[in-house]
Amino acid sequence: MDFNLSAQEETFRDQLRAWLAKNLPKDARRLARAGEHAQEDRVQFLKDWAKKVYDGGWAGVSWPKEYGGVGATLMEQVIFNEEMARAGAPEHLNVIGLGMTGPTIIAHGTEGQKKRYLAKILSAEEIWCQGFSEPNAGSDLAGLQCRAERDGDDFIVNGQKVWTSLAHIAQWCILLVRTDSSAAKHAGITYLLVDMASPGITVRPLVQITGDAEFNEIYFENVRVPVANVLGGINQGWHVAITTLMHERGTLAIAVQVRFRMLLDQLLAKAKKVERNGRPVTEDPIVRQKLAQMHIEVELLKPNGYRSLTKLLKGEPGPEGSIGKLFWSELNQRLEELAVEILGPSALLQAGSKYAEDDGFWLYQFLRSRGNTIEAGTSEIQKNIISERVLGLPRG
Amino acid sequence: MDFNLSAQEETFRDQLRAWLAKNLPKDARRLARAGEHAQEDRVQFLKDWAKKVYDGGWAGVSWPKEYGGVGATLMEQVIFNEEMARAGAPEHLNVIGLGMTGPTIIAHGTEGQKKRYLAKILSAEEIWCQGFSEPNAGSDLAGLQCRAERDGDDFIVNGQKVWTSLAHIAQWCILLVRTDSSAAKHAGITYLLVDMASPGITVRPLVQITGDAEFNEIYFENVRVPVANVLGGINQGWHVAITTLMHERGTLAIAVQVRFRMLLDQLLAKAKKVERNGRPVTEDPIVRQKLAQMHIEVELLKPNGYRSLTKLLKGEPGPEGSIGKLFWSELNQRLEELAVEILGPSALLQAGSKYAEDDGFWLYQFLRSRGNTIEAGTSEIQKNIISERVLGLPRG
Amino acid sequence: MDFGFNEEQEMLRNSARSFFERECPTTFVRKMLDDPLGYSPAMWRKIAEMGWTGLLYPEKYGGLGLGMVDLVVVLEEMGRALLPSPFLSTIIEAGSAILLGATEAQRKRLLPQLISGEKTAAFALAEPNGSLSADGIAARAVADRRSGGFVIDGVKALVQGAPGADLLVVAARTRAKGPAEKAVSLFLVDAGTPGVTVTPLPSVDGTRRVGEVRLRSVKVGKDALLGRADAAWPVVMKVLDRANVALCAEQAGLAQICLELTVEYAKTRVQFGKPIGVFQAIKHPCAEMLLELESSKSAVYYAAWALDHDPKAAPLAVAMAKSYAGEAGYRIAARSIQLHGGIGFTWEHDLHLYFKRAKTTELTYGGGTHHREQVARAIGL
Amino acid sequence: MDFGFNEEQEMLRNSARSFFERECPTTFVRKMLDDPLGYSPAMWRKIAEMGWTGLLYPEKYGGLGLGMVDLVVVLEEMGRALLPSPFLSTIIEAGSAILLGATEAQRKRLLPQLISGEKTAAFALAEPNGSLSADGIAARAVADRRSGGFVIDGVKALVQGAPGADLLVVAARTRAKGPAEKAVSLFLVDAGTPGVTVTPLPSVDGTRRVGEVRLRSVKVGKDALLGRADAAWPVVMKVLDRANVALCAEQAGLAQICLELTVEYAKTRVQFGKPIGVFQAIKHPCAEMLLELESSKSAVYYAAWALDHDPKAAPLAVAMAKSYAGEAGYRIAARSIQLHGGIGFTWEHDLHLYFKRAKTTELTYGGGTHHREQVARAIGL
Repeated sequence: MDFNLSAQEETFRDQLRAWLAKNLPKDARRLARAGEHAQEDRVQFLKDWAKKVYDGGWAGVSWPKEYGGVGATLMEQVIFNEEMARAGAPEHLNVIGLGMTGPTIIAHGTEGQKKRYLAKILSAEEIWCQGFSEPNAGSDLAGLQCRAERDGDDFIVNGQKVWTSLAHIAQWCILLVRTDSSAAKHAGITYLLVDMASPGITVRPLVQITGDAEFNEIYFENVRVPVANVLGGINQGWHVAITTLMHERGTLAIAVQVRFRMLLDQLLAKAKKVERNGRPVTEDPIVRQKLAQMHIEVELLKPNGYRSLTKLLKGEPGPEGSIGKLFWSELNQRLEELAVEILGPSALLQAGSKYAEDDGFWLYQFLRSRGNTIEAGTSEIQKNIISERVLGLPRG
Repeated sequence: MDFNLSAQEETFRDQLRAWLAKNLPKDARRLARAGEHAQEDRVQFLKDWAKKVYDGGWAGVSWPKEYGGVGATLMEQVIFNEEMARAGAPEHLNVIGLGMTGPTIIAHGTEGQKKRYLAKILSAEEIWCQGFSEPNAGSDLAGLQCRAERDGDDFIVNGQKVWTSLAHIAQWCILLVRTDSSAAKHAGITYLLVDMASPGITVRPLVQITGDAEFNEIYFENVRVPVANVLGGINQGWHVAITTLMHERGTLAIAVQVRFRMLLDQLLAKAKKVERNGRPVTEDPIVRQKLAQMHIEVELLKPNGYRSLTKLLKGEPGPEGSIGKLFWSELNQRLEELAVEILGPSALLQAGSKYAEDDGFWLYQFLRSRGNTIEAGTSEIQKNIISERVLGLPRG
Repeated sequence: MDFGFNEEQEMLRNSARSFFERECPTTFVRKMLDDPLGYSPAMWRKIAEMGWTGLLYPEKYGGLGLGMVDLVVVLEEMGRALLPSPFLSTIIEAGSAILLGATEAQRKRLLPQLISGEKTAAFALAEPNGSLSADGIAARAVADRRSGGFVIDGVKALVQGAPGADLLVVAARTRAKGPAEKAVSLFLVDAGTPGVTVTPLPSVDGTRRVGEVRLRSVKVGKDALLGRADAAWPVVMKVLDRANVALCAEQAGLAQICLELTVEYAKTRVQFGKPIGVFQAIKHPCAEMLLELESSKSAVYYAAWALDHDPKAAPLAVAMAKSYAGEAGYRIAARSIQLHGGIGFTWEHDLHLYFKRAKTTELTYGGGTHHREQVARAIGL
Repeated sequence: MDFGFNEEQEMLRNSARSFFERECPTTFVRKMLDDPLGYSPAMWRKIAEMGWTGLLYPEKYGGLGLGMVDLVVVLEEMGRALLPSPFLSTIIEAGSAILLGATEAQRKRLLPQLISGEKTAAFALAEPNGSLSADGIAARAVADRRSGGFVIDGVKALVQGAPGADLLVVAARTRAKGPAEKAVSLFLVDAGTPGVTVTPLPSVDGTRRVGEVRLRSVKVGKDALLGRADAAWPVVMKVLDRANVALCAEQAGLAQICLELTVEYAKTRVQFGKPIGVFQAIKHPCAEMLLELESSKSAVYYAAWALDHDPKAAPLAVAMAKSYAGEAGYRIAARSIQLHGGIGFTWEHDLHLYFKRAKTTELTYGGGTHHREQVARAIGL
């Protein structure tokens, strides 16, 4: 057990820091923030940034060299994620390509698929979106109804998907479809790689509680997808999808800790400036207890994540990722609620309003956090997974 | 809506207070406490006290006059329960007879059964115990296996019951048995009134977390029970049992509020004397928040109970009683945990130990409270009942 | 003792329920979100015609002479309907300040105007420091010897219903020395008076508007003083008590519909081949929500009753109600979103409207921690 | 970076697990509940023979020269086994005080006796006021000019392992003036010294005994002073840090077996025709318990590592671990009882033993609130 970096890891970190100091645009945080300016400018900025990271030799730290990756250790991948977050570097635009498509193709793709898709994910030349959920298949993902019928060398896809982030700018989509409706629920599903430029695809933005449209609905009407674009075998899609979901809940969650650390630091700094009844609110023992508890939980995310990473290092990510997802999503809600509590009613004023706290930043965070325990598998589903697949309790 | 007593209710209360001032023994609280002195002396004291209440004309406030009751309103019954608790009068020894057997016989008994049993419940001449739960039928009460086979004018009972309080001193038992094993689970159950002196009954005390043996196991070996002792019809027992359970969770729970009020007052008084780091612990804003929250919840028990009582006044107690049971049992655990937190590690010292707080009183309460969310239907079962029978959600 | 509503109150509830279902569906509420004023003056007149604006006021001012318990019934329905209206600011706050603190002449002049819906008003109390104690009042009113009136200077923030209000009831310090509780007066200031600027403060809850009120050397006459000088703080406290009970009653109504929507959804939404209501992960939270909802109602009803019949017990009862029902209502709204899953997180679904109003209500005039501390004081800690 | 245990540590865990399963089943623990001493001296010698008493100590004193991270492995198993033993008092507390605060001569004389199991010891710090700060030390030691030694007077309460201990390490004020942190010394007092009275204080957790230590004009020699005079408080703080990490490690092991027992029960207990583990009312709490258990372990491992490798970070890491793992362990034990239903509430079932030890551990050397305040200070609030 060693919570310090090894010499090699330190070198990796220092080199990355040096590169970031030279290459990260000063106004990156502003340019990357949603709603601040035209959507197209933001996307272009993020694409340029991703390309810069790729050209700098930093993209896909743990991916094999032959497909455009760095070929470094998973631990170095984590250090990379941490350092990028700490430096305030924007999230990679191709978050689904990087966190889900890539690892799934590496695990289940043919050599041809690996060569075709992986490098372009890293360079953000091709942005990916995820077509898993449907209006009637949310928590019960395997109950999906979007269907694909074989027609020669193609599948013809009809149906609807929902909650697909990035669909409006994506070139490609990982899509789950039902290819055998006579088979058992989990057995008739196929995992397709779909070109978003295919005729018959309509994308409709979905406005959420924050007023933003982060997600989309996608409609498929007789969309042709070559059989060559099946990932992992016809009717084998559920097994392949599990890899994607595990990566979503496992690897992606690790970078999250740094963001919460920074968010909490921001709250601590803000709280020190807030007065209540003429005294700094941070002198209030009740507030101190709550902030201390936040500090503890945010800090624990890190060894928690690292300890499941130890299992990850030995192979595929397992259902333990659900513990991390459950923890951080619930934690973030408490953190944002605490921020609103400390800042008081002015925290509820909208961006642009006089007296709004940090121009509505905390309000946005507070509202957005409600989605955390729903997206990428609700807390209820995570608890099912933890109890059944980690603890071995019987299925209902 | 009127939270004050009516003139009639005030008169009732004043008369009761006057009677109590004259008749309640000064050392009642000490004499009634478990563990303080010989079990037999305690039981005799409680029997005498119950008789005194009966002779004074106060037993069975809301029960019909013709069966020995007072024939007053349910509201007066509640006032009676409150006043008795407030005066520190011991709980009626025949708590099961009074709270469960009686109301169930009133609802489902024959005229002969009413005449035979009711008055003797009130006078505590005949103490009752409850044989419902079994080792393999806890939350799944209807899964009970204790069986009764018809033999002429008798049933012959074989099986085991558990969690029967008072079994060691009871003359009678309300017993659920399976009389038709071919019928659906709920349809083959019969409700019997069983004489505890019948040959073949063995009572074994069951020691619990507190070290006390409040409960018992009962073993039935070829115990003969006359068919005349069926309450509410052969194979109709489940329906009858529901009446008992509703009364357990409804009417009985109302008196509970006063006990918590007194317990909280005791804690508030105690807390004012506790110092931490040289200052009264009640000056600590964190402790103040927690005690205030307790005050709020304890006070809300009362209008909560009264409001479901309003429904009770219109007929049978309904599943709303589960809300009260869930509330008070969880609240008591928090209350006792708070007491231990405020008093610190010395609260964990046993009765008789130097430095023990109030001679182990809070420790006993703390340990005993763990049973509250299990006995008389676990919190999980209460939530099932509330969601299915009050809110109308579908059964699983 | 009697813990239910009487027949008249049940009728009142029924008529309010059907009125708001007809006049204020959420499609209407959404329209009002984009409205500059934030509510419909036409509907406000209808509400006044229903008599609800006058429920609490003696008949001689044009009211019905009923009490808070009766009003709670209507307020629950308003919360359930997410009603955008100046009811809280005009009727509960400014109106109560006038009823409880003004001279009889002022009452006779102003209350009928508010009750009839002719004029709206706002209670300009809190300042940018957010304090709810008398110490927090920095606005000051200085006697103007020449006119016999006053000159008021100060800034009020997060004033309920300020945008669009005709009349402002402004709290200001009138004595520089001595305890703040004996140095505050209330003034009746026409919103059009020179030196008064009202700026809307767009908030997450678009169904109830708040604003900033700036007063720069605002000259008012002698008769602008509401009641007696320096004696307004006890009136302010009573106004806040009424406002908090009103907020809680609305919160209970709002929580009730959230739970109803959730139960309904759980009965019909099918996942894993079953309505999700069969799963304990849905069932048990619903049971807990009901427990908290029922307890909220108990707290609110008792506080309303105490305001009507037991004034000494009222401040504690109000603090209990606000801390409990304020937080519980928010939790119920938040859990409703969770139990709805993705759809509950969309703009399209109404749940976010309840959620946003519930959080705002929780924090308005003191959150749970503030009111629990009031409870602690009231019980002698 | 490396967040797992190495091979040696895994072997250590396996050997501890099988040792305690063999030597310390709960039938044995229950026997010890009625034992006047509360543990078995024979087993204590076996534990010493296993080398665990010396894990933390340099080889020159008869130890193995390993660290807290290694010891945590054994401590988790001790918690899991509910081991009744003087490990905490003798090895973690008194031993650490000697290692960290004593002169080399004292270390050489005493540590081998403790490590070998020859003698047991207790750390007599806290007093009836329950304070954990230097201000709370009212016991005083006065220099005795004639003998060159000291005379000690005072009362220590809730002293871990005091009943039956051979040696007492007593904290006492040696300067009447100045900051308390610079006025406390530690003394080595033989339990048999005239004037020393040890009274057992029966507690809800019978697996770890505490006692009162009274010192009435207790005369000790010059060499009874542990290390330097007036300089012991920093040593005391470090001893408490180690004790808290040890308590948390035991708590994590205890919580782990509670969860295991619950999962096992849920798989086999049938109600409504199914194992209860299929119900989300059972499943979901189990998932939450696992989350809290894993987080507890993270907190404990990091704190132990910090004690070994990052002393500056250690106090914060320890406060985090104690507040989190202390409370979480109690919650897990309490929920285990709930999920077992009636059987979990019986004396016959072992759960109440874990429950009682968990609550005791939570409150020993500061509960969650105390340690969260330490966290707040450490992060600059």
